[in-house]
Amino acid sequence: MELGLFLTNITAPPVLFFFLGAAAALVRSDLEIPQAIARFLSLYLLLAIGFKGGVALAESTWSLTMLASLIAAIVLASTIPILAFFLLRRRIGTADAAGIAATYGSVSAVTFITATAYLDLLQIPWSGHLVAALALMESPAIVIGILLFRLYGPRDTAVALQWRELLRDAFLNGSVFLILGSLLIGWISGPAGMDQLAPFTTHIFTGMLCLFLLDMGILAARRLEELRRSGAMLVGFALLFPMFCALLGTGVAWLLGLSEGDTLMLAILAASASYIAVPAALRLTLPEANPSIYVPMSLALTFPFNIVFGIPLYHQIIQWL
Amino acid sequence: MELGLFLTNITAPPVLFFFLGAAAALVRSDLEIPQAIARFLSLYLLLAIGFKGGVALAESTWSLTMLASLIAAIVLASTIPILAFFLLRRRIGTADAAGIAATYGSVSAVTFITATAYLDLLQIPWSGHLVAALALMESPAIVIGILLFRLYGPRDTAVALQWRELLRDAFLNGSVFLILGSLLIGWISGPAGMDQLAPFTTHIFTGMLCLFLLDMGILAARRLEELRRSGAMLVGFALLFPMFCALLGTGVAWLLGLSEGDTLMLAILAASASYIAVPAALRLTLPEANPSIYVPMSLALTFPFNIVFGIPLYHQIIQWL
Amino acid sequence: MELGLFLTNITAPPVLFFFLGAAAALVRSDLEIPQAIARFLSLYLLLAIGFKGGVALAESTWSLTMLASLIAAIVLASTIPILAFFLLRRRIGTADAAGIAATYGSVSAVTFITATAYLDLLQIPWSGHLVAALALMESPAIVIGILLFRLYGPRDTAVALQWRELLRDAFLNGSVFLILGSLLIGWISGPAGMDQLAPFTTHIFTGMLCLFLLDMGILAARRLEELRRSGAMLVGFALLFPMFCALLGTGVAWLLGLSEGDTLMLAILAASASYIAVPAALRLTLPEANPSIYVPMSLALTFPFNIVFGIPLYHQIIQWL
Amino acid sequence: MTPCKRVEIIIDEPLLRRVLAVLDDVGAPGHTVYRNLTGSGNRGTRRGDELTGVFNNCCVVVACEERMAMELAEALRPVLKRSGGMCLISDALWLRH
Amino acid sequence: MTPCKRVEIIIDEPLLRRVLAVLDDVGAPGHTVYRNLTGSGNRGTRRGDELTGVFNNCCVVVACEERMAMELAEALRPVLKRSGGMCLISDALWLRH
Amino acid sequence: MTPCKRVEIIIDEPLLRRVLAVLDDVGAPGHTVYRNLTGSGNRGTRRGDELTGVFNNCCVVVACEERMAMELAEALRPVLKRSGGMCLISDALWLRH
Ligand SMILES: Nc1ncnc2c1ncn2[C@@H]1O[C@H](COP(=O)(O)O)[C@@H](O)[C@H]1O
Ligand SMILES: Nc1ncnc2c1ncn2[C@@H]1O[C@H](COP(=O)(O)O)[C@@H](O)[C@H]1O
Ligand SMILES: Nc1ncnc2c1ncn2[C@@H]1O[C@H](COP(=O)(O)O)[C@@H](O)[C@H]1O
Ligand code: NA
Ligand code: NA
Ligand code: NA
Repeated sequence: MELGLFLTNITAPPVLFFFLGAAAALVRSDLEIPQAIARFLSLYLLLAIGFKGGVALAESTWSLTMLASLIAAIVLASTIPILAFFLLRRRIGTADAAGIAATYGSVSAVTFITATAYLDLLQIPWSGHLVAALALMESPAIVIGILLFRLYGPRDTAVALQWRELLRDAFLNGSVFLILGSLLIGWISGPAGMDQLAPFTTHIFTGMLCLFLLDMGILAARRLEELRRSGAMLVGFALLFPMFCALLGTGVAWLLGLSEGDTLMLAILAASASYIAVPAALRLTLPEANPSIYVPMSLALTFPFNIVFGIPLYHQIIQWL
Repeated sequence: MELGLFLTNITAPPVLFFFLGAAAALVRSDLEIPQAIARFLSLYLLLAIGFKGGVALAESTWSLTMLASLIAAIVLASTIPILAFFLLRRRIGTADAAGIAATYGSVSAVTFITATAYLDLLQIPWSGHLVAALALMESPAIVIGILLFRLYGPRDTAVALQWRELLRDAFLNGSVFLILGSLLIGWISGPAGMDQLAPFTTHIFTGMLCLFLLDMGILAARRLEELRRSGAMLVGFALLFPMFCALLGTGVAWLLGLSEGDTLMLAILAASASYIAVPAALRLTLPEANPSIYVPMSLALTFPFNIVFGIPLYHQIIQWL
Repeated sequence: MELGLFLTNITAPPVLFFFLGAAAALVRSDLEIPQAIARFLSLYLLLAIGFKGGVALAESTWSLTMLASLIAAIVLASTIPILAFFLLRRRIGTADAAGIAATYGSVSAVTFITATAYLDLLQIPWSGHLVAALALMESPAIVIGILLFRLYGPRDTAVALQWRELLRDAFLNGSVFLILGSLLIGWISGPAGMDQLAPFTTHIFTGMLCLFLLDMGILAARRLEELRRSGAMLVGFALLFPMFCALLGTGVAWLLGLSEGDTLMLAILAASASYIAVPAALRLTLPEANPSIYVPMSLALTFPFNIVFGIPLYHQIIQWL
Repeated sequence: MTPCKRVEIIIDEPLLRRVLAVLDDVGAPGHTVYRNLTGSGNRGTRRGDELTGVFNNCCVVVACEERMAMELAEALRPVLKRSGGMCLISDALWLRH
Repeated sequence: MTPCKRVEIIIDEPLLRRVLAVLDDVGAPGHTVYRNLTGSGNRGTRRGDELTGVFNNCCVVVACEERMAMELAEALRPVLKRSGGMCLISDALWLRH
Repeated sequence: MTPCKRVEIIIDEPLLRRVLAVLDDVGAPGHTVYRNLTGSGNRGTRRGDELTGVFNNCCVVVACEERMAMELAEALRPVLKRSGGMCLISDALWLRH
């Protein structure tokens, strides 16, 4: 990898604030962001990115590639959890394999957002409909993870699957709902709406992202020690599997003939793993899976790897193609 | 009603975010805004609108109409609760009638703020001193509601009325205090102060309003089911009484010769019902009134009605005059 | 003191909002800012001031004066607590004297920030490395206060001093960490980083400061009554000792030949007293000292005194020199 | 360790100051307050999602001697009767330090 | 004042709605919920610092008659077995107002 | 259901980590923490309105066997003596799942 892209990425303020948060947790400083504030920041980021994507959609013309990339996104989000499940099942048991499958099949909005900040910095354009792809990719893996557990798990799982609850938790969870809704609102209100909201959704965006990544750094580093109990195999998985998924995403984007920016966004969507929507849904529908395994993998390894190394690395690979 | 104004209103981002919140609650998504954040947003809005009004005051010249409209506002805020009380008293009992009277006599700052966003969008001017009217109209109805209950309620109400506490809760409650204080600060610091604060109080204002209305949509829709227990009569009251009050406000404004914008603002003040200051005060001084009646009426019916239909409807009526 | 500077200071919106908060608490309004929001605002202010200082550093050339003023800052922060301790020890007991020594030896970031807003208003420049001085002055007094208590306190203090914990609480506490880290990030990312973050860290800064000072006004006024129990001697100390420290700081700055702005900043650092980092650390390492003494002194007397009278007063004195 | 009564009062958050006034009146030796609670009872569900805390509950715990606990209960009865809420009393040992 | 049982259930916050469903099933007369708790037990430390509340605990308190308390305990057992948590039952007096 | 002791410790929030260290030392099987409490006692009112939590209380609940409860109480005594707080111990039944 050339040093240039890598340096551009790690000297951007958002990534630096992530390091700062991680450092605070590692030296056991009492720096802490109240949970309510972290939720506020994440709601803000979802609203802003959704709205931005919607306005971009309103300004673009419809094309077949758009539709094709949305379908490709759903296919990716449904294939990746199946791959993950069968890779892990024999080694760590069905429940945890299903949990990890759901986690890695789904996506991380903050990773996506950090990648948009990176592209904006390099002034490489990306398309608004990828925000829709982000939203569409959050849910399928949850349902697939549960189904895999039902199919291959212990026969005696007494409790019947509550489909209604499962589907609601998967498809109507807060973050999916807020992104899709804001996308729609951005689309309806278009550039006129953007004029009204730009100071809120665009101008202060990078600053809010910095503050949020500061918190993510704290949370990620705190979970590092829990990884010791997970063993080297899962650590390796959390670092290598995303790279494999990024290649998968890049390949699909290449087949569809997407632009440089859009290819990177699809790669990063494939590579990222959820730590918000999925754990919340799994605690209810798959309590047999241990959250102290799948959350630290996603939050303390895959997330930092992606935002620090992954984004410039995948970008480099795309430029080589 | 012409479709134009109505469409302008419901395609503005703030109103769209209100719909989004309501939709989230109706489909039982887990989208939720922490209570601390909702309070922060409401404090922000009160501070910003107060400051803006104060700066506008500093820039305008004093006139008799100004004074007259402040007096008219207080008269409206004292008459409306009495009308409401005698309309309802025989049907639902004295305590609840007094609670509803206080609720509808007082005003909703967020409805007011949404109306200012609507006027700003149409570039119709309105006067800063109406922010003072907003603050002055919050409290009288609380005192009048309590007095009506004392006069017409059961004789055996053992507990003596604690005037000190009542007056403090009515006139010094947080939202009245913050609006009036910010108005004063805006007035003192004038356009120079606005230069310093504009990015905070003006530029990001619409965005913050969107986020707050998202939350209001969630809260309003959640309370909808509680209305079933209230019965059709109160549902009708919550929709028709505000319209009647808007006409009253319009009439008064017409008598005073107010401008188009100011007339709409006075109408909306008269039409709006409180769901913040009043419930907080009533729980202490009128615990006999059931908050599950007056809060849902105000929050789940009158508030949405006003911001979705009311604002353009009253505006239309004013244009016809 | 000439009235000009004083008026400039007290008609600035931040100071006016401080008065508003204090008034709300004094008339017992229920105006209140949720604790999570207050923490958010303080994190924001620390991040913004640190970042700003770092960018300023990146733009300035290194000089010996810079290094000298950092050393002077540390010397001030180590001398002042010793003076305070021996002034008070005989009168109020060793534990409380040590607590007050730590409080007044350390600094208040919000006082510093209010002073920067004042200088910015008057368009008087100040140097970014003083933000580093702010961070360096927070911790030494904590360690010195504890050591003084160990040396002069009761012999039978059974519990051994936990050096590791003490040093971590002193030097790695959240606010020190965040300021220094943001300074570093500002320095690394320089003017390019500022382009990205200016709307967040600079444009909305004064507004966020207003909201925070509103809360500080509430908290300060609420603590006023606790002061009655402390007695006139401590009230006098809380008002006079800061002035003495400001003179000390001014003298040191004069010896170093600092600019007008930098002299004021060093004076205000010396004069200010901590109410965040110090109480948090002392509760753990010096529970014998009563927080109901040192917190109200710092928060309800020294802080308001400094931001209302101190800043223009010290400025006046500097101009006379 | 001294035997004592643990009194636990659940009430609407806006009414907290009224309960604290009652504690003052009977001279309770101290209290602890838990805020931002939700719940449900005779007066329906309290979701705690209002801006004002008007649908939040809070809990006040008081440790005191039996006699004071009974006095407190009697003093609280009219408050609870008027505006709802719950009061439980149980036995505990108080670690005197 | 009536003798009653005080049932106290600690469970992951996302599972709260499942516990409330159980309360509904057995017909509990009311409940109070404490949120944003942290803790530790067999399933390790729960720091409560996740964005989603997935590592937060909550506590549900139910005051009810002895018979219902036992019924409730039995109904809760499978929920707790499947996803962890704790349930304590103690004696209390309920102030009838 | 097994009989156990319910230990309830109220302490300043900054001192929480010291109490948790004591729990570790005596080998408590678990604990639950309630934060952001306010209250009043011998050391005056704790309003919980400081930025730092220095005037907030918290509550640690531990369910354990009688013997451990007594051990815990003794280990906590010096901590409470030095910096204030309250500790109550009561009886409960623990639902084993
Ligand atoms: N049986 C119960 N168990 C636990 N908490 C209760 C019970 N009944 C009432 N509460 C609490 O007391 C509050 C007020 O009760 P009520 O006045 O009966 O609606 C409720 O919102 C609950 O938080
Ligand atoms: N012995 C205990 N005392 C108090 N709380 C406990 C105890 N054991 C478990 N808990 C609480 O119950 C939660 C779940 O317990 P577990 O399923 O054992 O991990 C913990 O996070 C604690 O909050
Ligand atoms: N009698 C009591 N009942 C309930 N809580 C108490 C009592 N005494 C003290 N507390 C709690 O323990 C904290 C510290 O007590 P103290 O050290 O006595 O000031 C207080 O702030 C209260 O939250
Ligand atoms: Na993925
Ligand atoms: Na009205
Ligand atoms: Na100082």
